[in-house]
Parts: sequence; C-alpha cells; structure tokens
Amino acid sequence: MVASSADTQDVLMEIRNVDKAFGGVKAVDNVSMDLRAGIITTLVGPNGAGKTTLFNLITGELSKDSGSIKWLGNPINKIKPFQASRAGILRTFQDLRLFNEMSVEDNILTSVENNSVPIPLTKSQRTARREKVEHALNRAGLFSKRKVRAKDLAYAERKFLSMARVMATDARLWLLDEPASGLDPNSYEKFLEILRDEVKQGVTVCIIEHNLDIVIGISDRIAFLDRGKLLADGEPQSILDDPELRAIYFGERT
Amino acid sequence: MKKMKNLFAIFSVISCLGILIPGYASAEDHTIGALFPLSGPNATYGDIFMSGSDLAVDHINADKMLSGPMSIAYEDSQGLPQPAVVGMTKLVNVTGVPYVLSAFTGVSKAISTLGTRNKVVAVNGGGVGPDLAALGEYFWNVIPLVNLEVRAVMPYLVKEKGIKRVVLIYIDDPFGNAILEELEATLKDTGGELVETMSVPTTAQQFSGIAAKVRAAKPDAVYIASYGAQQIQIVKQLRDNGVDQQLVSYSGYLVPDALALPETEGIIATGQSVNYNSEDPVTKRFVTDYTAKYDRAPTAYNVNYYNATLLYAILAQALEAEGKEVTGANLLAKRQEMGSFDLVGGTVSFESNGTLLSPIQVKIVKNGKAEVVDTIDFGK
Amino acid sequence: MLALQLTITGLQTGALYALTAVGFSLIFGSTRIFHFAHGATFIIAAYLFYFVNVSGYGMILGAIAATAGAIIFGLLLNRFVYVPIQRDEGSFFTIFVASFGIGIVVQNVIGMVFGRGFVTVQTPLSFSVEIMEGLYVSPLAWISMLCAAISFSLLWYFLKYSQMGKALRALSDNPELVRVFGMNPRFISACAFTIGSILVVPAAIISGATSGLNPAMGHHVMLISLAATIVGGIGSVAGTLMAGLALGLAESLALLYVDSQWTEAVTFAILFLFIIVRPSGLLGRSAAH
Amino acid sequence: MEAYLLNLGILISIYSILGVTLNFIMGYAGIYSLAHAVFFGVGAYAGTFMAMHYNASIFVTLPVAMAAGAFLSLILALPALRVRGEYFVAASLGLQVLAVTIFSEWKSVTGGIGGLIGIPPLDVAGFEVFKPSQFIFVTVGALIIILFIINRLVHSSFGRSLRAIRDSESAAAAFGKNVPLIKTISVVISSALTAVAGVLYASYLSFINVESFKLDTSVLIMAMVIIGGTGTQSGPIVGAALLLLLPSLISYMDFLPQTEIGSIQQIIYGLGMALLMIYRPGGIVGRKKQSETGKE
Repeated sequence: MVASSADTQDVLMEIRNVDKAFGGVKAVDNVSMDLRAGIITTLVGPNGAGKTTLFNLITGELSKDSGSIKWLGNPINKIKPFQASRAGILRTFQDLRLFNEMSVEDNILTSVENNSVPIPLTKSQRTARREKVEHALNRAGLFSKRKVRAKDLAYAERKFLSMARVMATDARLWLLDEPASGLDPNSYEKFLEILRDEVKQGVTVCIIEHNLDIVIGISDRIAFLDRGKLLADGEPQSILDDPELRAIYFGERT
Repeated sequence: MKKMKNLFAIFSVISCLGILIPGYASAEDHTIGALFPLSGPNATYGDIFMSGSDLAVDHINADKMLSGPMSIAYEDSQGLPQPAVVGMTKLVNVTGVPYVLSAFTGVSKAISTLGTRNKVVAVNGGGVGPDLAALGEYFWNVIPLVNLEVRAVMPYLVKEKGIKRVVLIYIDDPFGNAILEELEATLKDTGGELVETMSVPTTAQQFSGIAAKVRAAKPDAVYIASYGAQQIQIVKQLRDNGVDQQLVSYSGYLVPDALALPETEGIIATGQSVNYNSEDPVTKRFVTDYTAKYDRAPTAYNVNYYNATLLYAILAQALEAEGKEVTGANLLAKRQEMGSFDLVGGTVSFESNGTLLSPIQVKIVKNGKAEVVDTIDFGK
Repeated sequence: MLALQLTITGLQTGALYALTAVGFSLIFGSTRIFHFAHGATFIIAAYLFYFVNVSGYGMILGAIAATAGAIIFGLLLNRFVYVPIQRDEGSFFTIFVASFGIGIVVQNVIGMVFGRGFVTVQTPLSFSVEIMEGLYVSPLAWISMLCAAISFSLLWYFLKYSQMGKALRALSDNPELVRVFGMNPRFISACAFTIGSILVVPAAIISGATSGLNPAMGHHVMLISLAATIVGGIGSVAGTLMAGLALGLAESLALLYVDSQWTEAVTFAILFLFIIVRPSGLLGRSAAH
Repeated sequence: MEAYLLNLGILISIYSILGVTLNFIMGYAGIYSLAHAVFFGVGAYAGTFMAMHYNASIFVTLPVAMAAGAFLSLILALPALRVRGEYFVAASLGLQVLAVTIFSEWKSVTGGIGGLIGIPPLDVAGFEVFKPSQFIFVTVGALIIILFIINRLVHSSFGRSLRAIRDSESAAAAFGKNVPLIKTISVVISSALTAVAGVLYASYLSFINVESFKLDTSVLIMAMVIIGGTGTQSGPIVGAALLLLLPSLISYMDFLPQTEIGSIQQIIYGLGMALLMIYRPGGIVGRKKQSETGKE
C-alpha cells in the first residue's frame, strides 16, 4: 500500500474526549482521534477494548456519556443511526445482520434506498439504482446468487453480501466491523482487492481487524485501543513495533 | 411455479365449498329455527328451553297436526348477541325458516332486525328485558317481561318485609340495564330507596370486592340481576363475605342449579304464574308427559317454549287448512286473526304489541324449593 | 373500612396472581420460552383437584393429582412442542403461537369433559369471619397468603442455595449463559418447567374454592401473569412477585372509584403504561432495544 | 344453497381483508399484533355511527372509518416503536383488553354488549346494497382493491424497508431506514384498511356489538394468517377460507353432538396452530421448514 503522508490528509471525522460506561465499566474512555479522508484506518486491540462500542457511538446506535464527534466539520452528537447513514456514514456488523429472509438482490437494493415514505421513484432514479446494485453484485461475486435468500448463502458469501450492501451506496465513510474474519485465503485476497479499489475511488474506511497479516496489508494508519483507552494512534509500523502494545495485544500483560 | 401453487390452494378451498352444502328439508317438512345457548356459561338454560320445545314437537308429530313432520333446527347463540346474529342469518337465508324461537334479551334484540327485514317471526320465551315488547310486529313474547316482576316484588318487599334500602347488582348488558331503570322507577313509587348500584361485566366471577361494597352501603335487601352461573357465584360469594341481608332476584334465578345451592335458602324471587293444576287437556297432557319424559316437574321456561312451539303448529295448521303458504307474514296475520289460543296454563291472548300477559308470583326459597307467598295479576 | 376490606381482598387476589405469575416469569426468564399455555396448566391443575375432590377422594389426594398433572403437562409441552421448535431456532413468535394453540385445545377439552359452566370447590373455608367491626376475612384469604409466603420462601431458598437454583437465576440474568454454563440446557429447562408448573397449583386450588372455575379462565390467568411479569421486569422473580401483589391490590382497590367492569382495564392500563414508559419493569434489566 | 355460498363467500372475503391487513404488519414488518380486532371494531363503530346519524353512503362511512382506524392506530404504534417481540405482544394484548372495555362501556356510541341494531344497508352511489347476491360484489371488490394496494406496497421500496426492519432493525437503521416512521406508517395503513372490513361487516349483519371485536377475534385472525402462511400473499386468504369452512365441515358430521361443535372447531384450530408451528412454521402456503431447505 502506498502510504502517503497521512498527517496532511483532510480530516473527515473528528472524535474528541468520547466516554461511554456500561454500569461501572468504562467501555470507551476519553478517546480522541481523527479519521482522515481516503485512507484505511484500522482499530486494533484485544477483545472488549471498546472498538465496536466506538462504532456504535459514531453512528448513534449508542449515546455518548460525554465528548463530541464532528463529521465534515459539523457536530453529529445527537445523530440517529438512519441519519448517520444518510449523512454518508455506513457500517457493517460483526454478526453481519443481513436481511435474512430477503434475496441477495433485495438486501442490496434496500441498502441503496433510504426513503421512508412510500413514494414511487422516477425512471432515471430507478436506472441509476439498478446500476449500483448490479455493480455491487458483480464486485462481490454474488451476481449468480442474486435471487437466493441471504440466510441460504454460504459463510463467505454472507460476508461479501454484507460488504456489497455498503459498496452499493454512496457513503463516504465505511465502518467495517471484522469484515474479513473467518474468510479463507482466497476470499480474503478478493476482499482486500475490493477494499483497495474502493479506497482508490475515494472511500474512507475505518476497519476493526484482528488478523495481523490483514492489518499490515491494508492499514494506512492504526489506532490501538485497550480497555476503552486509545493507547496509540499513528503509522502502522510504529504501532506494530512498539513492544508494550505487542505485549498487550498478545495477552502478555504486565 | 409458486403462483401456480397458490392458485391451486385457493382452488382446492373453493372446490371444498361444493361438498359442504348442508342437507335441505323437503317442501312438506315443517322446520322452525331456535337460537338457544347450547354452550358457554348459560348452556344450562339451553337444556331447559329445549326440553319444552322438544316435548311440543313430540306431541305435534304424534297428533299429526301438520301435513309433514315438524322439526326444530337449533343454532347455538351462547346467550350472546353476535353468535345469535350469525345463527339467525343462517336460519333465515339458508335453512329458510318462517318462525324462530329466541331467548335472552340481548339475543332477541340483536336478531329482531333480521326477523323484520326478512319477515320471519321470532318468539321469545326466555328473555325478560322490557325493551322486548317494542321490537316490531314480527317479534312476539310468550313470557311476561321483567318490569312486571319488579313491579310485583317491590311493593311486597316494602310493605310486607319493611325493606327500604335496596342495593342492585346487575349484569352490564341490555337486560341488566333494563332492570336498573325499572328498579329506579318502581322504588320511587313504592317509597323505597336505591342506595347503590353495582354493575358487573358478563364474564366476572370474583365478587368479594362487590360484597365489601354491598356491606358498606348497609342495605336492607340486595337485588341480583344476572343469569346462569354468574348469579350463583354472586349469591354464594355475597353470603361467603358476610352479606346476610335479604337477597332478591327475578324469574331467571329459579333454575335447578341455583336451587341446589345452599346459599339460595331464603332468597325471594319472582316468576310467571302457571296454573299447572288447570283442568284443560293441553295443560294436563303437558304436565303428565313432561314429568314422565324428564323425571322432574316442569318450570315456566319449559311451559313457554312448549307454548311457543305449539303456537306455530296451531297457526300453521290453520293456514294449511286454508291452503295458504306457511310464511312469516301469514303466521303473523293468522295470529292477529285468531286472537286467543289454548296453550298450557289455559286460554291466552296476545297484547297488541305481541306480548302475553300472565300473573306474577312472589316466591321464597325454602329447603331448596320455591314457595309462593303472593300472586299479583296485572291483567285484571 | 371499605378500603381496608378491599386491601385484604386485594392481597388475597394478589397472592394468587403472584404465584402464577412467578411460575411464568421463572420459565420465561430462564428459558426464554413464551409459555402462553401457562394458563392451561392452571386450569388443568384446578380441574384435576376439583375432579378428585368431587369424586370423594379428598383434598390431599386432589392436591397431589393437581401437582402431578401440572408438572406432567408442563414437561410434555416442553419436550414435544417447545424443544422441537427451538431445535430449529424458531422465533419467540413461533413458540408463542404453538403455546397459544395448545392453550385453546386444553380449554376446549376441559370444557367438553367438565362442562363449560362454572364449577366450585365447596368448602366451609370460603366462609368469612368478622374479625373486627365490618371487616370480614375468610380462612381462605389467610391460606392464600400463607401458601404464597411458604412457596416463595421455598423458592427463594432453592434459587439461592441449590446448584440448579443458581443456574436458573444466572440464566434469568443473562440468557446467553446457557451456552457457557456447562449444564445440560435441556435439563435446566425441564427443571424450570417443573418448578414453574408447581407454583401454579396452590393458586389453582384456592381459586377453585373462592371464585369458582371455568375452562376459559386460563386466559385471564395468563394475561395477569404476563402483565405481572412485564411490570415486575422480565427475569426478576422478586419484581414479578411484587407486581402480582400490586396488580391484585389495584384490581380490588379500583372498586373504590369505578365499577367492576373497569378493573381489568385498570390492570392492562398499568401494563400498557409500563411498556411504553418503563419497559424494563420494576426490577428488570433493560428491555428497550 | 346459493344463499349459503353467498353468505360464506361474504364472510370469507371480509375475514380475508382482516387477514391480509394483519399479515401486512405481522408478516412483513414483524409487528405481531394481538389487537387487530380493535381496528376492525373501530372501523365498524365509526362507519355505523356515520351511517346511522349522518349518511350511509360508503363515500362517507369508509373514509371516516379509515380515518378513525388510522388515527387510533397511533396508540398501537407507540409501543411498537419502543419495544419488540414479547413486549409488543403484551402491549397489544393490553390494548385489546382496554379497547374491549371501552367498546362495552361507551354505550352512547357502541351500544355496549347490547350492540347497535338496525344498521342501514351500504349505500353505493345512491344504490342500497344489502342482498347477499349484491353484497358479495362489494366485499370481493374491496378485498381485491386492498390486495392490490398491499401488493404494490410490499413490492415497493417501502415493502423492502419493512422486511429489512423485520429481519434486523439495527441493520435497517444503519442503512438509512427511519425505523419509527416506517413502522408507524405501516401500522396506520394496515389499520385504515382493516377499518374497511369493519364497515362492511357491520352493514352486512346490520348488527354489531363488542363480542365481534374481542381478543378471540384477534386470535382467530392471527390463526388465519399463521395457518395460511405468514408473509405470503395468498396465505391469509387460504387461512380465512379454511377456518370459516371448518364449522360447516364439522356440522356436516352428524355423529358429533351439536353442542360440542364450537369446541371441536376450536380444538382443531388450536391443534392446527401448534402442529404447524412444529412442522411447518411457514404455514400452508409458506415455505417449508428451514432445516429442509438447508441451513448454514
């Protein structure tokens, strides 16, 4: 990956002093970081570090205890998930949350549409929509399975469908929650390829990932979380070489 | 492919329809309908009503009064208006009867529109709501309505028993509300006072709270207007919960289930007076055969539905003799033309509003039997 | 005085509500099975007791038969209806519908066997005694409260100290634990059904003597149990107990202000408000998604 | 014979409307309502009120009934937005019980348990329709129009949004679905169309009372949808037809005692519900059990 100097990139999202506690436990503890345009930022850290919670706070799935988040310069502290989506922030789920009873095609179609009121579309709108869906189907290699119910897909196909739902949209920021976990080597090569292509076309990605090979392969920047705290945020190499962080990551706590 | 399957499913359902057509009575058969509570908490009344109407059918067929055998198509009303309307629709549109036996105030009111619209006579021998007198000329009553019962018992209570303060527990339906109105009016006239009224929903069966409110009202007597299993529960739970005042009820209370209850002892209830000792052949035959067939003495309800059924046969016989068709309209015309009828209890005639008048008895329950203490004859 | 009388009546009713509701709550909390046929368990127990008693075998045998019947029904239902549905990861609604269907079947079978009218267990214990001026309490009221107290003490002891009790409690707190607990989940759910069904029995027997029985009352019992479970907080036995008592009291005390046809509405207005305002109930964990 | 079929046909089409409208929220939006009879009742009472006091024209009664149903359905939408699953079932049960109490007690409008008698016939553009042979055209026509509306909705983006919400509410929200708004709209549409069935029913029987709108009716409608097939187009209609034919089928069997027919019918459909859930949760028309089509 060509690592252009990340520090000079535009900041898409500004996260400042965000806190979230469940009961007495701080899941996210005073986290401040930036998500920069056009790069892949990877969130790493042991289980329970607060990575998914951070996603939930960004999209409004959970409400922050304190702190602020700005998107394209505007505060989005009270945003609701559907508004986040319409503002261009999309996410996937670790447990996928596909629309299981619906066909692959409808899964993607639904993700593209975001009107609530039943109003018919114009012809040009419909054409544009179809093109997006077909593009996503082809990229995810699901075109031949487009009529199959999501629940009847194989595991890897389900992962790709989860990606395809995001790909078909115009979102600027993708928050991907372990999108590659459990994929066989072939599939994740394909996955990396898709991801790189999309970033080239201007998408910004924030990804939660455990597999260090993938992390090294795709990251432009790494943020390291542990027990809710952001321990480090910087160039991949500097993070991965830090012996203290390695120790935490591999469970050798001191 | 899936569309085909769906079509097939719908088609198979529709084709089922063809198989399910019930059998039809042939032209000479005489079928009348009946809407009785055959299931539900009031099913006990259905048995009582049927025993009267069935005996009448036995007698009519044995006497060959009509050109063909007579039968009754029973539909289950559950004592509730809605199933009754469904049953009535079936009797009118499908079975095509000219004459329907009805029971219960709510049921009778509900079906009366269908009766009038389709010119089918409905005859009530069980419901006693005063509104039943005003349901149009196709609706007849062979039972005195409860306003008479309330008018009979209240003066008795006030004068003979020195009762002033009355509490009413009534079922929240047309019958109960009718009693409420009647009691308010009658008590004002007789110098008593309705100190508290408590309505209960038709499905209620827990009355200890009601009993507490009754005690708090400190009445001289409690009037209970409900039916079936519920009124038995009310009486039992009132007694269980320290209400020892005089209990009063109406004709609907004196059914075997209630009389069997120890708590019923001492209750005062009214009822239609039937002269079982009348020497006329109709009454004698009824009393003898009823006692033989069912091994118990007949009650007013048995008489009423026997009479209602017999009335049809008398009218239809007269119409057949004239070569007229037995339709609801002709039955009505014939009744108005004939005027009086020999039924159980003697010769009776209808009021202009289609209601029979009958004397009312005030009874008190002693040792599980209702003893007559007073008879009031409004007719004379 | 009327208020005091209604309070006592309410406590008696509430004690019985609490017993049935806690049974349901325990089953629902620990197995996540929406056991709507819990009302059917109630009428089976009640009618068995009534039948054995009327047949002249006495109350003790009646109680044994009722208990056995309730347990067997609960276990059979679990084994032959819920387990097969759960095996296919049926949604809560699939289980609910099946359970509802069974409830309808039981109600009508009982109706065909014993008649659809009311039946009452005759006992002198239902006759009230004036314990002070204008305050009447029947021995059954004391028996209801005593039964409830004893049952809940035993239940509390069981949940607190026995291995199985701890497992059930842990499951109520966190249904996900079923996978990690290391006990056979089938066995745990069978236990939950046994205990839940037993809890119904005293309420069923006492109701037979106080308000009489009819086959349709299972519905009402179930609705009250459901209301108490939710108002109390799903997964909280103590919350359900309190809610059951509170609903009984509310139903009785409502008579001070409204006619009796409104009392059921009072119960369900409380339920409706709780679901909208505080879905987690009095003592439950968070329920809103 | 003809009258019998017409009567059955009218009732089946009215109950099919109820099934189709319930299926819309239950099968597509995952809103498992046990209060469907409430909106059936609201439509019946509102339509009857207009017909008896103002104007019996269906161009008056239907819009008023639909508006009343739509407006009151917001009360059902309220818990639907807050909670799901068991909680919503309980909330809808609560609403059903409350509504029955109000239907019984608001006697000036509903007539209580005594009901409203003498409801005027349908007035379709000055033409009075009450004979079954004419009425069936109205009910079947209404069913077809409602099927058409629902079908269009289900196959539009709105229908996809509904199904998405049913399958995963959080994912639907994450993809821009305004979940509360969509749920509210679906409940409002369903209830408004349900009210149409109420108007037709009241006018056909010329009598209504609270008994037609109790929990039993909600359960019956639910059973029709489930037995026919939740989330399928023809399922609710097949279910309605089957359950309404059941009594006729049973009364054809002479050996069964007449007084037990009601019970036997209920036992059959209760058992049907339980067995279907075990062996074929998708209903008669629906898909087979998932395990047979292959799981992950």
